[in-house]
Amino acid sequence: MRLHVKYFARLREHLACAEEVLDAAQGWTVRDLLKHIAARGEPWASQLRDPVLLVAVNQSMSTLEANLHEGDEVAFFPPVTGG
Amino acid sequence: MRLHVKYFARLREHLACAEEVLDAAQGWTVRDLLKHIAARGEPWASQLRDPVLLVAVNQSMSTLEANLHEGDEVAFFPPVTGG
Amino acid sequence: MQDLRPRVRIQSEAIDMASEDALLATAAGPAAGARVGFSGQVRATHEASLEALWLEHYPGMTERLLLEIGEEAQRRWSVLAVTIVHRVGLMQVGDLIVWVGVASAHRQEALTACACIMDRLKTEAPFWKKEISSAGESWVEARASDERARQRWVQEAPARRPGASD
Amino acid sequence: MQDLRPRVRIQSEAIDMASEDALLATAAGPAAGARVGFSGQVRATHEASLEALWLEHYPGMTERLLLEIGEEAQRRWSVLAVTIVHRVGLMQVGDLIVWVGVASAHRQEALTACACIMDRLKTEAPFWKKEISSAGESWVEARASDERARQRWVQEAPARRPGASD
Repeated sequence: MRLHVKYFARLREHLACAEEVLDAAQGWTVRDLLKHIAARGEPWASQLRDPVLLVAVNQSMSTLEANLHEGDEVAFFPPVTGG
Repeated sequence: MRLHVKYFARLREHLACAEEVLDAAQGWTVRDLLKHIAARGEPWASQLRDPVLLVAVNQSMSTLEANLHEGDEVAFFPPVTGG
Repeated sequence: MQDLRPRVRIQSEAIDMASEDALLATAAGPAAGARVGFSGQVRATHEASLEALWLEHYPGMTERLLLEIGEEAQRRWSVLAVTIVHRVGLMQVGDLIVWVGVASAHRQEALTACACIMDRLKTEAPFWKKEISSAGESWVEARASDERARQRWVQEAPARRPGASD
Repeated sequence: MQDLRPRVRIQSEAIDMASEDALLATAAGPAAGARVGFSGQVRATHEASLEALWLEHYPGMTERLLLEIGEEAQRRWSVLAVTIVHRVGLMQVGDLIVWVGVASAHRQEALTACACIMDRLKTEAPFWKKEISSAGESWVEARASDERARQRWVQEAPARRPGASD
């Protein structure tokens, strides 16, 4: 299944990547996706291991246990600092 | 001693009096002044007996026990409703 | 900057909120990250069709009391600048009666100081409203909920000795 | 009137507070006795001379989340109208970053709803600030005090059953 993955702010800068499209196996959770991306080596490994990282699936906040589906938009970003 | 007495809002309307200058005896408290004015009969008596009435001496909120002095400005008014 | 006195205005002309807010921002300076503005306006009542509102005040005492309320709020929450503008005389539905502006470094101080100023203004400042409607004229009664709102701030404040004359 | 949706805007242009406030007043109608406006602006920092602020957001999710925050505040405090305008892109010291306006019949509802919206916006809406100063560029870190402020509203909310249809 195809996933649209986005990165924001500090994370986007360190990865030098704003978004990408990935092919994933059926039944993956957000945690499986995270492991898959981290396995690319640096800077991915250390950036995606950041414990304060937040994740949204289809523009709603999500946990690592959420199941992913065809066409989902998954975003990773640091704690927010607007307003 | 001379006192400047002011009445506001509902009280001013019912008394048909916005302000007056009164001669008072030395040593009077606000309560003495109030009794003196109420002794004029109606509408003064019932209007000044109103238990929610507030009093200010020289533009600061006061109690009935406060002592009055030459030239003091004494104001009587109903609870405030601004803002 | 914190030593700036509150700006207090009683006026019969319409309140120009935008220029009051600009003055507040200038007074507070570049350290002000937050600004809260409260606008109180003449609202339509359900009971009778309100045609106008008449607002009377005690000249002199009002200015003095609003300044005191503003200064105390400024000290208590270390806010950078305070503005209190109150209109008197004849007003229509939708007109601004009062505008209170507070500027501070962070948002909580400005929001709290603004709430406190309004609660004290409503219960302590010598203003009186009269409603003029199709059913006639009547002085607005004080609301018990306003007095309860004021008590929030009194209880937190240092206790005042009742001493001789309370 | 209470069914009016919150007005939510993300824009790179300067925020025109006066016209936003006028729109809010019109939307809320003549029953609105109180209006509270919160202005957050780029403030001068002491550490290094701040030259500019860069604000990035997550298009789509931001609008959706701000609408949700506004709608929940509207329901919870029965306020008449809510506006949330947030700027993104490059800003200077003194520029407005965010303006939140709330209109209600009485003042407490508007003040409380405005505080809640700002606390949630600061901790939940996907915006990120980068400070550009003489010392270089750096992403602003989240503040623990903002997270504590958010918790006030979560604890007070009615408990939600994880059950069937929530």
